[in-house]
Amino acid sequence: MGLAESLPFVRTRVRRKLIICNRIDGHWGWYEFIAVLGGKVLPDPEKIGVSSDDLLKMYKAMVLTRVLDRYILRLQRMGKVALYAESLGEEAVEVGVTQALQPRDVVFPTYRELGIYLTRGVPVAEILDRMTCTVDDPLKGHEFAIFGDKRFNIVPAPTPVSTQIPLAVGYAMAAKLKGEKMVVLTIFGDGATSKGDFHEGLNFASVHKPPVVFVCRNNQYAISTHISKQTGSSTIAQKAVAYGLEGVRVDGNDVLAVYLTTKAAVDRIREGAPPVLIEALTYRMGAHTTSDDPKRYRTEDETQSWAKLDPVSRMRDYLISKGVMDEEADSVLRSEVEREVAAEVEKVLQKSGPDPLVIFEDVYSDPPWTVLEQMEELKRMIGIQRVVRR
Amino acid sequence: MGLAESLPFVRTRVRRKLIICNRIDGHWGWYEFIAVLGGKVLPDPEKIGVSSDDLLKMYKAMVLTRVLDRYILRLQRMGKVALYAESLGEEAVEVGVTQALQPRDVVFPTYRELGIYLTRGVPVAEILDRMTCTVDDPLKGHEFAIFGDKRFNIVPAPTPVSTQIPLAVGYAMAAKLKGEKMVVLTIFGDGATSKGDFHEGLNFASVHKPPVVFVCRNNQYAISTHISKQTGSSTIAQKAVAYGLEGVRVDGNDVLAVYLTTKAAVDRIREGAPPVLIEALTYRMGAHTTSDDPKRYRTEDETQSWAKLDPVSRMRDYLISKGVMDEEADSVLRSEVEREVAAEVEKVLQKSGPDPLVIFEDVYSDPPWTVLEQMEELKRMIGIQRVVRR
Amino acid sequence: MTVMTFAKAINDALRYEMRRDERVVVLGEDIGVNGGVFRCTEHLLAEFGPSRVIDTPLSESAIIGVAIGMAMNGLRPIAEIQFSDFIYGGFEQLVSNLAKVRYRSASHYFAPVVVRTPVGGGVRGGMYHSQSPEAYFAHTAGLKVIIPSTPSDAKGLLLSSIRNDDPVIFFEPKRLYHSMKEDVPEGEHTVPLGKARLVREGDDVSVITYGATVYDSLEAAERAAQEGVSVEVLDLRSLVPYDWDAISKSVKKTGRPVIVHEAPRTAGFGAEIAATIAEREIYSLEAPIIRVTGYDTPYPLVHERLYLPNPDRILEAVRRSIGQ
Amino acid sequence: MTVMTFAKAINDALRYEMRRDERVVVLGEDIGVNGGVFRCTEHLLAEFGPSRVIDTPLSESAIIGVAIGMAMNGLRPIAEIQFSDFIYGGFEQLVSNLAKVRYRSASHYFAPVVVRTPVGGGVRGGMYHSQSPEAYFAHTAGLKVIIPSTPSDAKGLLLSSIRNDDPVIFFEPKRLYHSMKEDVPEGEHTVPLGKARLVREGDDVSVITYGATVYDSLEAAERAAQEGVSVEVLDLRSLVPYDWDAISKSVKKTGRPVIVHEAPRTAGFGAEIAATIAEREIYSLEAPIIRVTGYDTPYPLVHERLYLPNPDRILEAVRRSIGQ
Ligand SMILES: Cc1ncc(C[n+]2csc(CCOP(=O)(O)OP(=O)(O)O)c2C)c(N)n1
Ligand SMILES: Cc1ncc(C[n+]2csc(CCOP(=O)(O)OP(=O)(O)O)c2C)c(N)n1
Ligand SMILES: [Mg+2]
Ligand SMILES: [Mg+2]
Repeated sequence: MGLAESLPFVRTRVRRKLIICNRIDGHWGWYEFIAVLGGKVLPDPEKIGVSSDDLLKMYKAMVLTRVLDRYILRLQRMGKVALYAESLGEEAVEVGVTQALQPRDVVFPTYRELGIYLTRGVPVAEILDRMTCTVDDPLKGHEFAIFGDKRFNIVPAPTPVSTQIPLAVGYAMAAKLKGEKMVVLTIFGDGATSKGDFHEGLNFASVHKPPVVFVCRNNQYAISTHISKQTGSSTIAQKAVAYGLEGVRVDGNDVLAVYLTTKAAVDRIREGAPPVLIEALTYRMGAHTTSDDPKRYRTEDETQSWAKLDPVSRMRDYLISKGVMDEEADSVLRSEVEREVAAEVEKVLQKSGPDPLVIFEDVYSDPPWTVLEQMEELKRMIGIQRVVRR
Repeated sequence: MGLAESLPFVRTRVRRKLIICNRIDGHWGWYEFIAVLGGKVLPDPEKIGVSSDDLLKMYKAMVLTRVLDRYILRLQRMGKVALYAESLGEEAVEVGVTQALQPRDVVFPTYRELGIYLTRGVPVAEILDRMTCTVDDPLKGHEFAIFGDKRFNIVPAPTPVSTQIPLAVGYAMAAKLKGEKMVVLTIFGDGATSKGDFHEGLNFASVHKPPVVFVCRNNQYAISTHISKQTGSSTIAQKAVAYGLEGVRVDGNDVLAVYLTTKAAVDRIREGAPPVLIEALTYRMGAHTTSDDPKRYRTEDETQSWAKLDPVSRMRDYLISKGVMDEEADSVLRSEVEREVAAEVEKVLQKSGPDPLVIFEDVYSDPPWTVLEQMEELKRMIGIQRVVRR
Repeated sequence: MTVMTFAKAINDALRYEMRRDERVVVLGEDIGVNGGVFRCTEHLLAEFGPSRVIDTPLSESAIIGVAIGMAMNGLRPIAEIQFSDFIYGGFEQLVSNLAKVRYRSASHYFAPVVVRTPVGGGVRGGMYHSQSPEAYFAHTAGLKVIIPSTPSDAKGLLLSSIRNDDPVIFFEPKRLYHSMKEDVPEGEHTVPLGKARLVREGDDVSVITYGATVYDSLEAAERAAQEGVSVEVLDLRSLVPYDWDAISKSVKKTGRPVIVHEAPRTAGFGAEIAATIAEREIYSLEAPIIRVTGYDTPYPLVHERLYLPNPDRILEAVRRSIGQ
Repeated sequence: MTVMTFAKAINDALRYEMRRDERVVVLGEDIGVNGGVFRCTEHLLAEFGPSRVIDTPLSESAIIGVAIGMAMNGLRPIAEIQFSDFIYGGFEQLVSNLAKVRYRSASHYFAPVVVRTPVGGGVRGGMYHSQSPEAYFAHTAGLKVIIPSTPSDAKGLLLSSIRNDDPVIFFEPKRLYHSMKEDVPEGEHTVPLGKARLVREGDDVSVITYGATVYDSLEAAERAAQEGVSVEVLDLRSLVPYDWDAISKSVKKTGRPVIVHEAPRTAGFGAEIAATIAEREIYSLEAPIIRVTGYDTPYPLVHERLYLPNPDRILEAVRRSIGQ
């Protein structure tokens, strides 16, 4: 049974008919574009088997992501953050995939994944320490934009796109070898699928079948490059065919579709099923990063048409229409989140940065004499330095 | 219309039913394993539209390939050839694809492609010069096993597998830009399809659609690695789906199937059709190279079962059964080929090797002073050298 | 003459050569409609169209590989790698094909590709937007390696690189793109590959450098002058081939070489310069050969000014060289 | 003690450590059923099964990347790259991930991977089976680089590398695999990383080398002895970290360093040694620092003995060093 078939309630929820190819061996499947929040009549929470708690948790994570994202952008404009890749419009993918995981499952994200960290329960303060590189930054100011923390099983991303994919495969192979029941999830952009490491990673996984799920956050752009210039295939999901793996395409602006599909995949993989490629079709509403100007390469019209599919509003409308929350509860939630984030931002602005000698930390467990000598050299230099620090 | 459909006579020639996936956009096709020399009743030459001349030309090229291949192996054992990758069993692919090309078309082969050179009309003497690195070696002894010569539009292969694929794509893009009606053909092994450059090359081509045809010579092994450990997909052809390109699978031990399929693809591509991936299923009857011992990793039984599908015998039987040649003509042909090759081998053994200073040739068009000085250093050294030359 | 930034000078060179020679094409990520993330290819798409200004998929190996294939078929492709930190995905194509196509084919084929790529730090770019990988390419026989430090040299060296029949890795110090401007000749303007530029004459110490640290070296030289020490500053501009005559001349004069680059010290290109001086000009030396370089760590986001060979560090080396 | 070839010593080390530590796994092309193209992993599949002896697809980037992921999850993977000439396909994983996982994650994660790979020429291997790319890795902060020259060191250094918490690129000179044999301790036997081996004592000239050219250097030293010149031969064994104390001691004694390696000269690892001597031991020098290396060309198939730093070339350098 294909993944979409295992989710009967979504099969009628076809918003756009996009056909993709699934299993090669045995027979062909015709799969819909998996969506829950798409039709005229939306399914009740009981029907899709998601508790109110979980629905609210996902909604809250999306709201928090949206709010914190805006604050980090402001901090960047203030010069407190070196560079930032915003999540605006892509919250449903980030929150939905993460909600499908257990805490022991390990995530290999990219540099644009705020919703993942928040859904995993990383405190806002820690993320702000990270983005502004304070003395409490869990990654000690070594790099910008990315986040990671072993306590949350989040592995900090390499900036070279797609190169975390083989790492995720290896991590999962080790888990399999050690008999751990963990699933590894790696997420990457549409641009990443053009790189050799996407291919080598998925192909390797197709032979060794470790517990890994591949999620493509297809926001249709790689900086300025539209997906039509990225690949000749009309979906990313069909790329799974090259490896004899199952590929599915979901509405990435529909947190329930993302969650349910990922959960179905993860549950199967945890029981030994082969890896799956999930394509979540979404749209980057903001700029690529704080260094980018999207007006150079796409129209306001296009962006506006996607604004109508805003993932936060769609979930909000669903929750209200199904009576899971009312307008007032929503307002309270939003202002609480706003307040919480603002308070943390205030605090982080008071903090100092890391010691200069962090430059030499975490290069080796057992550093060569050359590195140790250079550290001494810098120590000496700091005395006579005129250059501005941090 | 898919490639297989454009070859009506072969659609009934299904030797093994292997279904692969073709076009994604629009509709799905079910394609057969394309074979001509497979069924109980073989089609007449007129039906498949191949002249007797061409049939005999292909047969002769296969025989020549087989004979010369054996001689080069012997030369290697004599120490006259550094390393050699034999073509035994794969002659039909090499000859068939090349026969489908025009002389202006450009080939990017691998290190195992003797049949391509011979079908293109490269003199036996030149190939022997190349393999034994004589003073007349067109590649001046710079590398072993590979062959190339611009006069024959054959580009010498890089040993790192798959890395010629993006080059072929670029070559074809330049042709398109310049308005040349040339087609570029690149051929590679099954192992090569696991590498990033296969993926990046095909994906690039899927966007820009230059006149290039990709042929995978799937001999089922990459040294000792069986195709089942190479990829989770059950065919190579289906990998075309990842790029929205057409992929077909042909019987690679059937020179007519290879020829007709490649010709159909090349003819279309010359008129502007998108690139195609052709998988030719064959078997490496010999060792990987002269450094390999296949007994370590596969059974005699397996090899023997493939011997029954020997591409040279199949073509021979076809030609005789259809009256294109008789047994006697075949004997004459074989002994002529044997004599010709033996004579050239005799000659090449008399030749000396290249000048030591070839080491410094062909590094730059305009060498840095460092290289020129090193050349002078070697000139000086040669006087006082005790080491053995060549 | 027009005042141009470094980025504008690159843009000007590309446009000029694309008009002059229809074999020239540019390809890379975001270089077309977006004009390049540093705007070096701005307006080219509009003028030359999508078959000569090619937005590519995100695949460094294919960008280099496709450029090689184009060059083998008679074009003059200029491939842009968005940051040199991402060039490693194309490393196999660079080392195994670009550097070796001519050798492997005994000159039946050759690949006059220029790979343009931003290099170096100083823009708060962190680990993956600040690296200086030039030594990898200098060690790869078959490639030429160029790194200009002024807008005028950027244009002149880029034109020479495009016209050269050998592959060139062309590094553009990214912190100069928009900060550095000067008069640049309009139209035809070439600077020969392999010739250093004597940026400042001096008698006591020779600072040998290239790229953005030319300016840090100049600042250190100014400050040294105030202390009564006369520092010569040599901008190599070209690493392969490098201008040994210019180095040798300077070292003969001062006897005190200080080599400066941003890349990590161990096995950096500075080692090559030092080694060659130690082989050929040892008898001219009056002091140890000092290197001032990035440290042997990944490039840090915080405290990058301490990591970089800043004027303080260069000045300290100058003082050490003259025995203070 | 048992007499083992170099290849057998590697095989012995792998088996010993896989028995001792179940976290150790090996992966690579043709290493399982085929036992490796040089037979270094022979019989391991039979003993440890396919989940610890993993035949991989032909994909160097995934081999390295998967090994990194395994190591981050607690294993001790040993990845084999069939020839170091094919390592470039995995270069981005090596430089951008293997060398930087610890830094990027501030030690939340680290990747104790050993990448084993045959290196060097002398086996009629031509352009793509003879290269010596060690300088690329020595220049990459975050990696350690090891290259043994004897079976006993091969075993001892491999065990130390596997147990080290940092990533190690472990080069195995392929022409020694089956030609070099000696007594190797059975069972436990480690050699510390970062310590050179004094192969031959001498007073007049210091030949500093590593890998297969240790033997060419010894032959040159023998011949020099016949001419009355006493040559010391130092086998570095470890390039990162390298043993500066040993180099310095030898150069202090002889004042005449000659550095030998197979890799092309420009920006090779020899430059680093020379540069460091020229910075720290300049006052001990009595002669220019000479490098005897491969030439700055791709590795040629024909005449490779002329290309390699053979004993003739080393001897000639020794003579030059003492001023003959
Ligand atoms: C290997 C590599 N090449 C180039 C870049 C520069 N770059 C940063 S993000 C980006 C686009 C990535 O697009 P996509 O994978 O779709 O992810 P998105 O940013 O849209 O989430 C590029 C080209 C990079 N980070 N890595
Ligand atoms: C990138 C790379 N890795 C490893 C090798 C070593 N090697 C040479 S041939 C080969 C197997 C290639 O298999 P395949 O592509 O199926 O071609 P075949 O030899 O079967 O024709 C390997 C692993 C190589 N040449 N290139
Ligand atoms: Mg994207
Ligand atoms: Mg094969």
